[in-house]
Amino acid sequence: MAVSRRQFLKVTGVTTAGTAMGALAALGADLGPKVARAQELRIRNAKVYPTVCPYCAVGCGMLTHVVDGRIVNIEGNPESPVNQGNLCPKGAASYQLAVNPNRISQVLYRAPGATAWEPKPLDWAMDRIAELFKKTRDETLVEKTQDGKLVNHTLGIFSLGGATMDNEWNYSHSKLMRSMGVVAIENQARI
Amino acid sequence: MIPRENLTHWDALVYVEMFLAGVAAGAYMTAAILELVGRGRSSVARTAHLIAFPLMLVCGLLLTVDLGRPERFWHMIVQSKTSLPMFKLWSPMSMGSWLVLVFPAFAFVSFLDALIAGRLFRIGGWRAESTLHGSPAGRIWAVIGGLLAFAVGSYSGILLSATNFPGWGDSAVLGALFVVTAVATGLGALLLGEAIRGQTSHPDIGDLARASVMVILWQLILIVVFVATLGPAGVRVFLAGSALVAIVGAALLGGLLPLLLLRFGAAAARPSMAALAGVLVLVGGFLLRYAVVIGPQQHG
Amino acid sequence: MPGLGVSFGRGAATTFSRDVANSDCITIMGSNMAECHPVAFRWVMKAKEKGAKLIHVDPRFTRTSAVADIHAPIRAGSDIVFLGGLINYVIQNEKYFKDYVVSYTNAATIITDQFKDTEDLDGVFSGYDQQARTYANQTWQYAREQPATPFGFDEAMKASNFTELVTKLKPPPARRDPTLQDPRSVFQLLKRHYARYTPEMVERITGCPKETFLKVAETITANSGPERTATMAYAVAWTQHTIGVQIIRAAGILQQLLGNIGRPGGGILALRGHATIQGSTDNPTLYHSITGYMSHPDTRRRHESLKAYLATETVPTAFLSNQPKWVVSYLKALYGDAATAANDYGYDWHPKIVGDHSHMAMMDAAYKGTVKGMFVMGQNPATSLNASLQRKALGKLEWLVVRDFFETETASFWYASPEVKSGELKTADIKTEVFFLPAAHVAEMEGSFTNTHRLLQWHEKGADPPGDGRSDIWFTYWLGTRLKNLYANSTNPRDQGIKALVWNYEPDQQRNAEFRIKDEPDALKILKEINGYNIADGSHLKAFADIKDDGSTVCGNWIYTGCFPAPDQNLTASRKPDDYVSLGWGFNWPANRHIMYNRASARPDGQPWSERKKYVWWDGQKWTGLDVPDFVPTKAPDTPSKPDGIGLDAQSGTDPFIMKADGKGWLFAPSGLLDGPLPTHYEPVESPVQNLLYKQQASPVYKHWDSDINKLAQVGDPNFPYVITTYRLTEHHLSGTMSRWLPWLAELQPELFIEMSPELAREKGVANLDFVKISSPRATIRAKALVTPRIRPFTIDGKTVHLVGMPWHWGYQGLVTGDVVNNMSALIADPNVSMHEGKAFVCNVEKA
Amino acid sequence: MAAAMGFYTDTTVCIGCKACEVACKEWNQLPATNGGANTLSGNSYDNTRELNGTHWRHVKFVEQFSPDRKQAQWLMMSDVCKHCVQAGCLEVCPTGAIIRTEFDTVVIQSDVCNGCRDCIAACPFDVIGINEATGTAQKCTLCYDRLQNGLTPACAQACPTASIQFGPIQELRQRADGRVSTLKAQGTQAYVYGDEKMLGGLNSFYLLVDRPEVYGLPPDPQLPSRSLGLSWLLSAGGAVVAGLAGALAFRKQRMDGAAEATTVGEGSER
Repeated sequence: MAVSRRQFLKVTGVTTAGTAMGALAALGADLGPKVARAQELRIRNAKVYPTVCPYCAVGCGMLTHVVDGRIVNIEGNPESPVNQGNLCPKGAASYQLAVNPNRISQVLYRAPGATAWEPKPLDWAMDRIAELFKKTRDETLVEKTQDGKLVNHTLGIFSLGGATMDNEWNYSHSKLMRSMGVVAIENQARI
Repeated sequence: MIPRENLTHWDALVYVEMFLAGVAAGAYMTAAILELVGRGRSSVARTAHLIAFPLMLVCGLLLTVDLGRPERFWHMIVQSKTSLPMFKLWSPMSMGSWLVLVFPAFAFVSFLDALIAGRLFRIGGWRAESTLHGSPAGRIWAVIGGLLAFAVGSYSGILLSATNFPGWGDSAVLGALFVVTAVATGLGALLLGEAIRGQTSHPDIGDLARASVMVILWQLILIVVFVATLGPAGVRVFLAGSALVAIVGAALLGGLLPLLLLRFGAAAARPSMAALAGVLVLVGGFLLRYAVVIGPQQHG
Repeated sequence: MPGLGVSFGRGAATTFSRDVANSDCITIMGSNMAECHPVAFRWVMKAKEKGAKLIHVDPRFTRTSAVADIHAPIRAGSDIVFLGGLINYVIQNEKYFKDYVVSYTNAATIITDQFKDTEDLDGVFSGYDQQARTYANQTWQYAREQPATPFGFDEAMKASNFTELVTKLKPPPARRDPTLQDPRSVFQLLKRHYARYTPEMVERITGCPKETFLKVAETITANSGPERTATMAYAVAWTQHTIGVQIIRAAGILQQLLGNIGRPGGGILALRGHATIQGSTDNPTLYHSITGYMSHPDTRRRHESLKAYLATETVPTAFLSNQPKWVVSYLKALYGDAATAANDYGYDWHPKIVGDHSHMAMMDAAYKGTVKGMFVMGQNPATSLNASLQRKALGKLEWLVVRDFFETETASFWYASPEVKSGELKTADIKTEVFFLPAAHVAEMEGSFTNTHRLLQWHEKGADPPGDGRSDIWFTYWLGTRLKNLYANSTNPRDQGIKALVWNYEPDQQRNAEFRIKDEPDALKILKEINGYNIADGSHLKAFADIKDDGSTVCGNWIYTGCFPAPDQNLTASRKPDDYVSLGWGFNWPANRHIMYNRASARPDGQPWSERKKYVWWDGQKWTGLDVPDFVPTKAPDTPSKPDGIGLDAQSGTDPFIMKADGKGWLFAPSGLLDGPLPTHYEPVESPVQNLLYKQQASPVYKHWDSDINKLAQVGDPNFPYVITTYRLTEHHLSGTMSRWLPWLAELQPELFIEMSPELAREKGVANLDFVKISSPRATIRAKALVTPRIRPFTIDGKTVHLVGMPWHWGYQGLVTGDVVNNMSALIADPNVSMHEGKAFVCNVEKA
Repeated sequence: MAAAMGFYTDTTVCIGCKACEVACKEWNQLPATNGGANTLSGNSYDNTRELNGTHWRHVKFVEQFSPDRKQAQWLMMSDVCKHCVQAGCLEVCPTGAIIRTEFDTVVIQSDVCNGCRDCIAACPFDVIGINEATGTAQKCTLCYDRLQNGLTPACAQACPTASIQFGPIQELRQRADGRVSTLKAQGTQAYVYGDEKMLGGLNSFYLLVDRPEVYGLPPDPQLPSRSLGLSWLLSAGGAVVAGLAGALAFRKQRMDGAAEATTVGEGSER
């Protein structure tokens, strides 16, 4: 066995030339036999879902690995012609954007003038938002300008955001807003 | 060798262990020499045997506690995956682990022998009148045990020099320095021990003093050699901060001062002097261990 | 993006990132590509590996400059001088690609005699109204032959059907001089316009050494022509200026002169900053346009009726002649069966805009109290331009809905903002009712993103979002459902829009089966509507040609038609890559064309300019090649334009820019821009130096929303002597919401810093890591100094001008926090697109 | 046994994006410094500062500018464990926790390591550190689990500019040599750091354009055992001298010693 051979060499090394070890190493004797130890791959039994990086606009392909309904890993998709598996540090951190203790998972509500948040049921919030939306829209809708031009719009409501959301959302959201007469619709894309 | 960001965090537990192991090894080596010159049953030899074993027990404990995962201390002796013995002659840490296991076994027998010589108890034919040490078998025992003690006294220094850590890895003299310090502190402990036992008239005190003088001189020479063999980087890490203070302290308290006491202070005659000299040598040895272990790490 | 749209026809990147690997010379300007788009940058490095030259023109020495062959430092805001200098170099040294320029651009077109250049009027063009600070573009028009029959808006209004309407709009052909010698030809006007943009002038204004400038000019021109192509990449460092659109135009002019548009390894790559910012421009959550880059109905134009709208907007002699089909099918998508020919397909229900309702305009209005309610989805205005103003504006709203992953600065402004912390505002006095709704991660919902080069890619849902987290379409769908219920019984005519709204994206039980959330609406139903379908049988539209103007088709966004041609063919989810164009991966609008205007990759006779650069060519029967031809597939190169043809029939077989009225690339822009037909250097609104080229200091038409807390610094104000530029880092994203809450990213760039040169640091007695105070007319903030030689002082017209730089990713929420850099920026904007000027303004720096 | 695999890091194409650092942490689920609440180092764009038990990849930044900026260079290098063929850490490891795998990479088995920390001092490259979470020494495993399953290591897969290349070591060395000659032809002084002459060859080697020290690398890394024999020899010598001294001191009194043996006996009989 290799070790005993080396022990022998070592002993002679000790008793003869002081730098025998260095010399031995220089001669290229390997200091450990190659051994294989089976490793556990944490995504072996995961379901894989193709996705796209949520950060910049390059559109890197990513793969989401899911075990028991929980995301366990997100990495670059080697198949994508856009990035061929590459990611930048942000893309590589996408997993932590999803699985993150600081992420808020309940609806928070702050009443006018209140000094703290209070958790609320999602349905309650949706009803309340719809109610406020209708109220403000009905109060501020302008049908005609002073000079008699038909406008059917409200400038009392402003919708901001969209460059980070799906095409389907951008399309349907602007559709809903315009059907309500909201024209002040904006996102990060001011170019 | 490049400057370090990652430290080994070998701190108090480690330099205390290295010091105590040195004392134990030094004392046992002294006893072995006595055995070889036919004084295996001298009070000094017995004292050495009474010291060595308990100290080594403490050392084993300190080393285990210092591990990141103490419950896995046995991985150093048995391969946890294959249950085969784990031994690397070319790894001072591996060798040291075995030494800390085997040497105490020998020291234990000598320890018992000393107790039996003191008529505290007997085990069959093994009695005060026929102790192991002082007998032909005792000589063989002392030789093997003495060699192990030598290894114990050397390996920690060699372990440090067998690294790429600036300061430690720069000199091949550390092992020699450590083993000689071990002998010096061993002698120091015996001086103290004998003095405490009040064997003032005892001629051995004189012998111990004479031996100490020579070993301390040798130790001082090695300290100089060690510093001389350090590269500029090595010198920088040692001759700074608390390490510098400790090294100078070791040279003065553990070197020059006891030299004067023993050479001109007629320590042989006055137990207080002998005791003081012993204490000083021990303090010096401890400071040296401290300096060598901490020096390179204080720049991390 | 008018910068590209006006020049070439479509407001988007002309090429795709992977094609950069085929370029011989890449000029990155107005972008820090290696840091902000590292993965697209891989293709730049691939090109470099093959021997391409990499040029980085930037005020700072960045991670992009580090791997560039040439780094040309220029003072922030002097880009048009540098680009104009290149244009002048190309023309003066006759380095332009003559065959390309004559055949494919409007260089030969003659402009009316009334047109006066900035050279004649010292910095403004003819048609400028000093009082209104606006331009009228009548004098910028093409000189045309005498019309045989009357044409135009009034004629079109007499038409009885859409086809006739379009025909009545067709003008007589413009006059051309293929020799390019006519002094009124675009080429000669261009030559004269840039004659003073000499290498010496470039050095005086930009601070870039003349030698470096010339090295850049030689390298770009040496790598353009039939055998070689050069590309340009830009990002928000070109757009975030009051002259942003014109900077991009200047690049468009240069690339046309060098014959680099529509060819492999050429083009202009717009590097955009958000996952689907292109998609949100195509399906605009933007006030000024309805889908597919069609103008939003506007009271300031002749849009009083559907007919008037079409008569105003339709371009009769280009592919845009189909606009009636797109608008009618869009209205059908909105109002369904309620939209009929009789009621102009509900055109009157559609709201009209009356002015600028962009982000800054609305936040200014909110600050002045006229906005009541606000939705903020995945954006963070509390850290946006003149952030203090925007936070105060939020405090004047009646209600605010925020959807995000983490508690953003916007969601928490009412208790965590600097104004509250400093006591300037009291939480109890802020009456805004605030809702925070947790959002879903991209891997927790399905839908499509459109990337920076128009590539639609579908992402699948892998898991449910935690707790009450829901997808974005879930929120909008269920909000819309609630609203329709609330209005169900209304008989008020003004509620017809919401009553008629088609809202049928019901959950698909089958696809929701494997998840906890069962009421997730069906994204595929929305995509089908965007793609378009026949009302009669619901069959999907396969191509543009399927879109009808008779109310028989629904099409939510015409430019996406073809992405979902059949129920079982969602091409945005197709994943068959190859080693280049990858037509089988996703869907690249328009019609899966990856390089737009690729007809120009062939000579006028239809053959490739060179073997090395062959891409799309005429094989005798049809156009063929590596990409989908951006041209009528069977239109031969020698096809003449039909004298009375409309649409593409009005264009010849050598007109590659099918979206432009004349089929040519526009060097000179007779219409489409509010600040002039040719890019002209104006200093940033806040600048320490005078405009050395014209009396006119800054853009004569930039926008400024004046208020007590949006004041501007005067030119050369001694209180604010330094140029400051703001930017992004690789390690963070935008305002930090998606990065400063992530430990792995937070640790990489944990603290806000200001990059300053050792020279300035010495002047100010500032050491590395010292805290410094940075102030602008709007605010003062604190940051640690990162003293680095990567920042250099500039010598402008003989005087030293210091520049400092700050990343703007920090805020008061997150694992790592820092002052909001945008507290210092101003609400000022480009007149065309209302983009702010965050890349060049002024500040002062003092040791804190 | 599989072919020897490793990393070839071409520093001339590194853009310092740190994707490798994050991809490594994501795959190996490593914690961030102080939960992310780190501090600005002030040393260019390097804030993770070092390789250690929780940073298995680390990007170094070196700014080289002359006052007039005529000389302007910003060197970047993604550092990692060198997976030495002659591995110092493996040599000293007393538990056998550190193994050479079938891919000729060097891996610390954290279920075996007992945290003695000898490897930390033994590594010539200052790569290894203690992961407080496990109490064991840790470093790059070259994604041993991914390799066994035919996947590319996380960092190499993420690297946008192919600065980090993974593959069979022989192939990588050829590629690197080709790159060196290309660069030399272009007038750049490039060389490979970590060829077979260095510790039998580094299975993670680098293409550099300046002295190793500039990148914080040792110009001539050695094995910890380089002077092991000498150390023992000197130690023995030291002990012998001390021993002789002792022998000399004690020999003189031989007779008293013999006499003393009895007195002790008598003494103890009283």
